Amino acid sequence: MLEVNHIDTYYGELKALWDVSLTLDKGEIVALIGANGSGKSTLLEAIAGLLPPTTGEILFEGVRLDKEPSHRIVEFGVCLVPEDRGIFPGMNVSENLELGAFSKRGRKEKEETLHVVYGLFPILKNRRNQLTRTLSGGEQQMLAIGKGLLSRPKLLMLDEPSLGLAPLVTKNIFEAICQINQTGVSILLVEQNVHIALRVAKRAYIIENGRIVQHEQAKNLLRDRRVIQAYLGTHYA
Amino acid sequence: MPKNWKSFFIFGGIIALLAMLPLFTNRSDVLTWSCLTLQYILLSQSWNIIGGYAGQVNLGHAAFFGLGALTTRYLWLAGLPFPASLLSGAFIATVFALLIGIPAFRLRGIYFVIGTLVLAEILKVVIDTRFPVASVLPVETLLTYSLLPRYYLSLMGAVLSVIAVYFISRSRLGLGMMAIREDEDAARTSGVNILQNKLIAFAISTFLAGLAGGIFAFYMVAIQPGYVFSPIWTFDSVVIVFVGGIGTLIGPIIGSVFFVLLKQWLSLHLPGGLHLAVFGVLFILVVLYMPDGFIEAIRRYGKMVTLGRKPMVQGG
Amino acid sequence: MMLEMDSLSKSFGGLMAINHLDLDVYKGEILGFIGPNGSGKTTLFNLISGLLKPDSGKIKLNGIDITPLSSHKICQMGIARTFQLTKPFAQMTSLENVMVGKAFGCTPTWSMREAKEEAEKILRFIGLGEKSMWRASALGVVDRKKLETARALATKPKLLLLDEMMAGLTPTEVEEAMVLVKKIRDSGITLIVVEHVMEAILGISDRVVAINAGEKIAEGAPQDVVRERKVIEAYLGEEA
Amino acid sequence: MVQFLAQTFVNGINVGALYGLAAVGLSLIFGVMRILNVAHGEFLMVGGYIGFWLFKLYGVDPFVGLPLVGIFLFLIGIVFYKVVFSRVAKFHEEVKLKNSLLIAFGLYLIFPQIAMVLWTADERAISPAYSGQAFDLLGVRFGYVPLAGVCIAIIVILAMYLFLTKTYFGKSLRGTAESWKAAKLSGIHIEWTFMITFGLGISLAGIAGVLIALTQELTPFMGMPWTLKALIVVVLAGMGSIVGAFVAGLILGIVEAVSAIFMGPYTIAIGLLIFLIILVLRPQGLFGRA
Repeated sequence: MLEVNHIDTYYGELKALWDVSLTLDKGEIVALIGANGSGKSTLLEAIAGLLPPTTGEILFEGVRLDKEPSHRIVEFGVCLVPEDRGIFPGMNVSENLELGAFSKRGRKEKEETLHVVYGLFPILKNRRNQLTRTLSGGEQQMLAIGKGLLSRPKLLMLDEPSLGLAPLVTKNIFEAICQINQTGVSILLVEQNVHIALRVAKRAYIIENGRIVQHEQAKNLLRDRRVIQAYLGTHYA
Repeated sequence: MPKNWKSFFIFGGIIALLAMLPLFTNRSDVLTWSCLTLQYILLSQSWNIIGGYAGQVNLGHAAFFGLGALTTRYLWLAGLPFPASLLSGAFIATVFALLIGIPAFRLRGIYFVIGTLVLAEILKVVIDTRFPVASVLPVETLLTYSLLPRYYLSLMGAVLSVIAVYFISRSRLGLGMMAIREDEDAARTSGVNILQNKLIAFAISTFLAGLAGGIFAFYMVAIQPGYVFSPIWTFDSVVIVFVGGIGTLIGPIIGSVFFVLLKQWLSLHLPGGLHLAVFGVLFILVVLYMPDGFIEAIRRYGKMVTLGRKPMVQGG
Repeated sequence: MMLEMDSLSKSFGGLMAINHLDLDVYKGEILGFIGPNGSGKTTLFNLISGLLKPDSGKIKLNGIDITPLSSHKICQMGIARTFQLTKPFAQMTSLENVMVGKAFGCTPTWSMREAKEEAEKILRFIGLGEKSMWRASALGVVDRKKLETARALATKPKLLLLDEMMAGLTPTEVEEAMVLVKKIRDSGITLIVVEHVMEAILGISDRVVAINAGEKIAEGAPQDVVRERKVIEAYLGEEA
Repeated sequence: MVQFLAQTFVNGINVGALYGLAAVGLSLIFGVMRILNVAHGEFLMVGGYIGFWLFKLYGVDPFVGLPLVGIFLFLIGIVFYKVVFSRVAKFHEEVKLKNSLLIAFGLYLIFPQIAMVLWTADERAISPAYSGQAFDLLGVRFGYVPLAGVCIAIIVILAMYLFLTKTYFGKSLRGTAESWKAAKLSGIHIEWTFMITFGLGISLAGIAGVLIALTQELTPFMGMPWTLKALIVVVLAGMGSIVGAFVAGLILGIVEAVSAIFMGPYTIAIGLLIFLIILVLRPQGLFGRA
């Protein structure tokens, strides 16, 4: 469904991605694993059109995305929930969700999706008139994912959804992510919590210094000595 | 260091040439233009110190120019020797800067910009009300009025400002100022006392601005006190510095020459104030297409590889 | 004892970033500091370096209370730091960047020649000697990190705080960096090192402190700390 | 005495409503785009003169001309956005702020000169037959024209407020103001949003200009003083707050009217000084949050 072919990306004069390729099939959860600053977020931003690649191509269901602006990419059904969560702190929860459905694609089925999101995260319904800034970290992350869902994505990209959250909250979020996946939404996941990431994902890519260095079934990676050493700590071996 | 010697010779040569200019020509228009250019070099360099090197976009620069001008003018016409009046003017400007500096530097970004703009406007309003009548030179001074001392004074002012900026840019003070401009947190945690550094930069900048005002007050036959506080003085300095190249030694010089010559040339060929409008259009074009000013444009055009710049891999 | 933190607290809009933290740093050691993203590591560095003021609690350097001091004073007393997201003086050359540290730091100087010589020495030490005339904006991520460290070293600190210096480095580069950190320690500087790269933390630290949600959850020898269940859960994710 | 104070108060509100209206456009543009348009007052002047032309040349009643000026200035705003400001809007925050200031300086050089050519330096005003008429209420004089000005200002600002809080498009403007990145990722077309915002802001300036022309005089050099007033109001209110800007405008108007009793010609300076003090003590504005 998603095909990233040999892309290079620059931040100003700095090259952030080197010849990166990646594929994702319909209904899959794929994880991207790598150290801080290795280019995981950059890759998601490239796909979402925030930082278009200078070379290579990005295909989604056969359509070239790499020349499209961000707001058009949303219309194709590709949605990014960025690391800073991409919500509007000074607006209330229901306004945030409404803006999540700003695209033509999302607006058509706004009411039904809203229903689904409130079913997934009931707390959001209780807080719908509250300013986003006053929500807890976990609630903000739920809102971020909910807002993403309102654009009716076929592919949802999540950047560090567990960032700064307590373990229990993280668990809830990931349960929700699995539920979302079961409704047929494909998921591209960037996650520092390698354990969880590899548990929910089917396949994973390991990225180092802007290059994909390994690509494997998730369950194999969990057994891979090298990965364990680099990302889980040597004591695990 | 041969490279430095070369620059010194060029600089000295230019000063010598400028000093001899009145020997070659007595055309008053040439002298007037030169006078203006030199005064603008002084004024824009003074803004360059606080705005270009220390990175504080001070839009209240006219206040210090005006204070210098007004103080100098009134003390001078009251009978104080001119040099003493001039220094007093610059001194008053500096004192005022230090007074308002501490609260002003509490403001960041956009608020500093607006705060300084409003501060100058307050002074303008007060001065307009307090001194509504233009100050005209007395007849005896008018009779002996000569452009020549004004020209040499302007030259001295301009040279002083260039020397000041040269030494600042190579001193500990300048290093601290630039560090503040680039990143206050990093500067702070590297030991730079932000407030102290900004205040010193502000003091030097406003002293030179006051000097520029004083020289202008000496140069003009009639002065409307409110006029020297007009935001136009700030805008002119900012425009010159940006067009020439902000935070560089040469930028304001190039900017001033370009500014005065183009303005004069346009005013000769266009009716009324339209030359200002054309100048505005040109300025906008420069901002849009040469965002780093002439200096950077020339540098980039001249050679793709310069100090500390990797050759560009990509076109953009 | 070099640095003492006594019941330090800091909250942001109700969220406790640092919660009554007690922490001691001993002279001459490398203290590894670990914890998941958002656990308060960077906040702690901001508190120590004076960029943030604690809501309560004290920080003492060699017995002197530095809590009320402003950042530049703290730096001049001998604490230098780097930033996780590097903050180079972008439009200045590498040399000038490092000169700032020398000219204003713990052993300030008015002589630009002295600052320049010292800066050149440090740049060579850190491996940026050839790029001393490059503008910082033209440096790559790795070089920026080196520059950041060089600038901090130039202030002649007694205590150096390194914030994720090795993030995003290749394994070889990490090894180089580890050697470098040890060299810095051998020159008599005490270090607090925040790192995500486990190998590095285990390889260089004399002692490790783990925090989560602003609270200290473990402290001790590196090998012991990473075996504690609380740390594993917090840092590496719960094995549910 | 009470009557005198009440009259002062009313006069203050009459002027303050215009301050508020002038500030709302500036605040909107800054809030959404982070562009500080210090040429805002120049557009206000253009609006005033267009209203003056409509009245003088075609006999269009200024209150009928108001929507026409609004639409015309909206189009001018869009043209200016497309030609100059769109290039600046793409830069990073700091560069954007700096360059938007510089461009506005350029406009500040251009506009008064062109206005001099088109309308001369003479003071102009829109003075329909009914201007100057008034009614008394409890001994306080209410001019019909200033009163209408206050009402229109309130209506326009209320409409603006409803647009921003109740309509989908308005919400997307607020979203863009909060975070353009999040807005982009929600499928909002930023370029389009910016263009409409700029047009709306300029349109508001134009409407304020016509109302000003009804009660005060127009000159080619009125732009900068009005920009300053608008800036003051915006900062007092806190950047980007629409209703706050209107309230702050009223406050400034009343403070000026009251201090005029004691301070005479120094009134403006006092208003500015109060502003500076508030700015230093509370940089986030009276109604803004820290």
